[in-house]
Amino acid sequence: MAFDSFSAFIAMEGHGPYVWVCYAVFAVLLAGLMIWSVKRNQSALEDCQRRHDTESRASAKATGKAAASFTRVEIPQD
Amino acid sequence: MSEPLLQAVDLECERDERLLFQNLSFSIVPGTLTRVEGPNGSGKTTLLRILAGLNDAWSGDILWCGQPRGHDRESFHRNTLYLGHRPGIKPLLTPMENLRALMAGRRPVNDEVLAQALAGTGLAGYEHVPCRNLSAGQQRRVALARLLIADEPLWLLDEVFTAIDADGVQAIETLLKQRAAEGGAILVTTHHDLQVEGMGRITLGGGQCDE
Amino acid sequence: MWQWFHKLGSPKWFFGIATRFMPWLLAGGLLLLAAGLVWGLAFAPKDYLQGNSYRIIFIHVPSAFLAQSIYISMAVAAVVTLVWRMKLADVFVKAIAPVGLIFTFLSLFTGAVWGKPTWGTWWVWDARLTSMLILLFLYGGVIALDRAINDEKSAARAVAVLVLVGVVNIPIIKYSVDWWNTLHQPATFKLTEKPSMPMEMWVPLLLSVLGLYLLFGWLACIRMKTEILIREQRTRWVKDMVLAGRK
Amino acid sequence: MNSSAHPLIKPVEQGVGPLSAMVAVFARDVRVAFRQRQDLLNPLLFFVMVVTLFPLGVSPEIGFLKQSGAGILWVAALLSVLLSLDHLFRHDFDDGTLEQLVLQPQPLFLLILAKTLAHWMLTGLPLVVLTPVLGVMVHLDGNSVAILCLTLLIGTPVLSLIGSIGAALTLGLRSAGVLLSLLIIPLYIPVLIFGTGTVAAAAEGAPVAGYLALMGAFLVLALTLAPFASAAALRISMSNS
Repeated sequence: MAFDSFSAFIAMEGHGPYVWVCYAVFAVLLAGLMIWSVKRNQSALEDCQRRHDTESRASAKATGKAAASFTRVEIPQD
Repeated sequence: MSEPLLQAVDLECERDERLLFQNLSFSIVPGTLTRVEGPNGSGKTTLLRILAGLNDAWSGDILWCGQPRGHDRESFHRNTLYLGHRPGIKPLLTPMENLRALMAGRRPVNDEVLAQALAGTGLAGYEHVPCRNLSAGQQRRVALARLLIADEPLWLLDEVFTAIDADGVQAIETLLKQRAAEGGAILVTTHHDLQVEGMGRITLGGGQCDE
Repeated sequence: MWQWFHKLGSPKWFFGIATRFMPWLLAGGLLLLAAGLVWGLAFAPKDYLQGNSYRIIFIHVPSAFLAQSIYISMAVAAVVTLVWRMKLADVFVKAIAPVGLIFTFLSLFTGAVWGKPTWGTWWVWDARLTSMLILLFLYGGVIALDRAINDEKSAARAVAVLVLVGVVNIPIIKYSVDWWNTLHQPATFKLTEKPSMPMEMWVPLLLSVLGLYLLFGWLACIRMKTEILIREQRTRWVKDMVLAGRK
Repeated sequence: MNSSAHPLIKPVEQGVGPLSAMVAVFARDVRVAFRQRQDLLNPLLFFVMVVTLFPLGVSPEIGFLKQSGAGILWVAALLSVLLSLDHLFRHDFDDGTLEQLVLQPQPLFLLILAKTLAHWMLTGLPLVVLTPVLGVMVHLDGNSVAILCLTLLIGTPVLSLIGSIGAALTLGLRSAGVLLSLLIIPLYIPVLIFGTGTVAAAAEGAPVAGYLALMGAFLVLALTLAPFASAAALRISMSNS
C-alpha cells in the first residue's frame, strides 16, 4: 500500500479530486457503454422475435394485397 | 446478329430491406424493343439504373457482349445510352448548349447536326432560349433530341413519355420502332400503353420474369 | 486460405464464435482491468515529480491506445469493405465507431484533468491533446455520416471511404500539429523527459491496457451481434436461432 | 475482345478522349457559373464579411491585426470555400447531369478533377485575388501579403480537392451542408496550419521555401488521391439515390 491510511488514499495529497473525478468518469462511461450495448442487443433480439411472431401470424391468414381502387374515404360525421 | 448485347443472370436487388426482384435473368438482343413492366415501386427504375451502371447494390451477373460488364466498362459506357427521370438538362443553359455538352463526352457533333436534332424534336426556334424558360415537356424534348443523333446500340429509357404530348408520343414510338428495325436494342419503362409488334416484356412485381 | 477468409466473413459463423468467446473476454477484461487499476491506485509508488496525480495514467494511456487502435482497425475493415465487400467488415466499422468516440473523449478528458495539477491549467494546446481532439472530430464525422445515410450498404461504403481518407490524413495531421506546436509553444509546458518507469508502475499499466483491450473485444462482439441481428433478421438462421432461444 | 460481334458497337477509340471530355466538363461548369454571377459573388462577400468581423469583434488595434491578420484571412478563405462546396455536385445531381457524367466512357476521376478545377477557378482563385486588398485592411506588410497570397494560391486548390470528397459523400442527404463541414474541417487542419505557419515564419524572417515546398507536396498528394476518393464516393451516393 502506497498510503498510510484510507483518508490519505482518498486525499492523495491534494490530488484526490482530480484522480477520483477521472476514475469516476471513466467508470461511468465504460459501464454506460457496456450496459447500453447489452440493452441494444436485447432489444434487437426482441424485435426479431416480434417480427417473426407477426410474420407467422400473417402467413397463417395469407391474403392477397387488395388492388388500389382510389375510392374516396367516407369520414363518419358524429 | 442475334448474339445478345446485354445479359442479366440471376439478378437480385434488395432496397431498403425489401426484395425488389430475384432470379431475374434475361438477354437484350439487337433489333428488339423490350418493355419493363410492373406497378409503382416494383423496381423498374432501379433495374434500369442497375443495367446502366448507376446503381451497384445488386448481386448476380451482368454480361456485356458475353463478358462480365466490369471487364470492359469503357466499351459498355461508350455503347449505352441511358435517359432517366431527371433529364440531364441544365436550366441555365440553352438547348443548344445542353445538347452540345451532353454529346461532348461521347461523340463530337457539329452545331448544324445539333440544330437539326433539336428541330426534329419540335424545338426549332428555341435553340438559344435558356432551358429554364421552357416547359417541362420542352425540357424533356431537349434530352430526347439525343435519340436522334445517338450512335449507341443499347438504349435504356426510363419513362420516356413523361410530360410529352400525344403527337410527341406517337413520334417517339415510331422512332423506337425504327431504331429497333435498324438493329438497335431498346429497353423502356413506361406507363404509357405501348404496343409494338414483337415487343419483349420483363415483368417485375411478382419476383418472376417472363420474356 | 480463401475458404477461411470467406468463412470469417460469414455473419452466422461469427455469431457462433462471438457467443463462445464473449464470457471469457468479459471476465478476463474486468479482472485484468480491476487488478491493474487497484494496483495502480493504491499500491504503485507515487511519482517523485508529479505526485499522486500521475495515477490518472492508468486510465489515460489505455484509453488513448484504444482510441488510436480502434481508428486503425476501422481503416483496415474499410479496405476489406471496399475491396472484398465482406459483410462483417461493415458491421465492424459501424459497431465500434461509437466505442472509439467514447475512448477518445475519455483520453481527452483524463488528459485535461491531469493537466490541471501538472501544468496548472485544464487545457493546453499541446500537440498530443490537439491531435486527439482532431481524432475526436474524425470519429464524430464518421458517426454523423453513418447516421445520415438510410441505406445500410451505401452507408457502410460511404463510411469506409471517409475512414480511409481520414487514415491517410492522420499522419499528416499529426505531423502538422507537431510542427505547429513547436512554432507556437515555448517549451514551458512540456513535461520534463520522462524517467524510465519503475516496474511497480509499469506492470499495473500493462494490466489495465490488456484488460481494456479485452473489454473492447467484448464490446465489439456484442455490438456486432446486435448489428447482425438487425441486418439479418429475415434470414433462415436468425429465425431458427431466435425460435430456439425462446424455448 | 468480341466487341466487334455487333456491327453497331462502336470501339472506344472512336469516342472522345479523356482530355477533351475534361475540357468540355470544365467549360460547361464555367459557362453555367457565369450565367448566375450572383453565386460567384456570394463566397467573396462572405470572405470579406468574416474578415470584417474580427476587428469589430476582437480588436481593431494594429498590433493585434498585424499578428493575427494572416490567420484571420486563412480561416475566412477556408470557410468561404467550405460554404461554396455544397454546390459542387448538388445542382448537377438535381438536374440529372451528374448521372450522365458518371455514365461517360472516360474515367470518372478525371471528369471530377475537371469539375473540381472549375470550382477552384471560380471560388478559390477570386479569393486569392481579393486577398491583397483585405491584407492591407488588416495591416499586413507587403512581404507578408505576398507570402499569404502564395500560400492561398497553393492551399485553396487543396481545399477544393479535399472538399470534393465530402461533397460527394454527402450528396443527396438531408442537412448535407452542416454534415459536409463536420466531415471536412478536420481534414483541412494541416493546410490551415501550414498556410498560416508559413506567413508567420516569413514575418520572423525565416526562410519559407521549405514550407512552400511542403504545401506543394500537399497539393500534389491531393491532386493524385482526392479525385479517386471523390469518384468512389460519388458512385456510392449515386447508387443510393
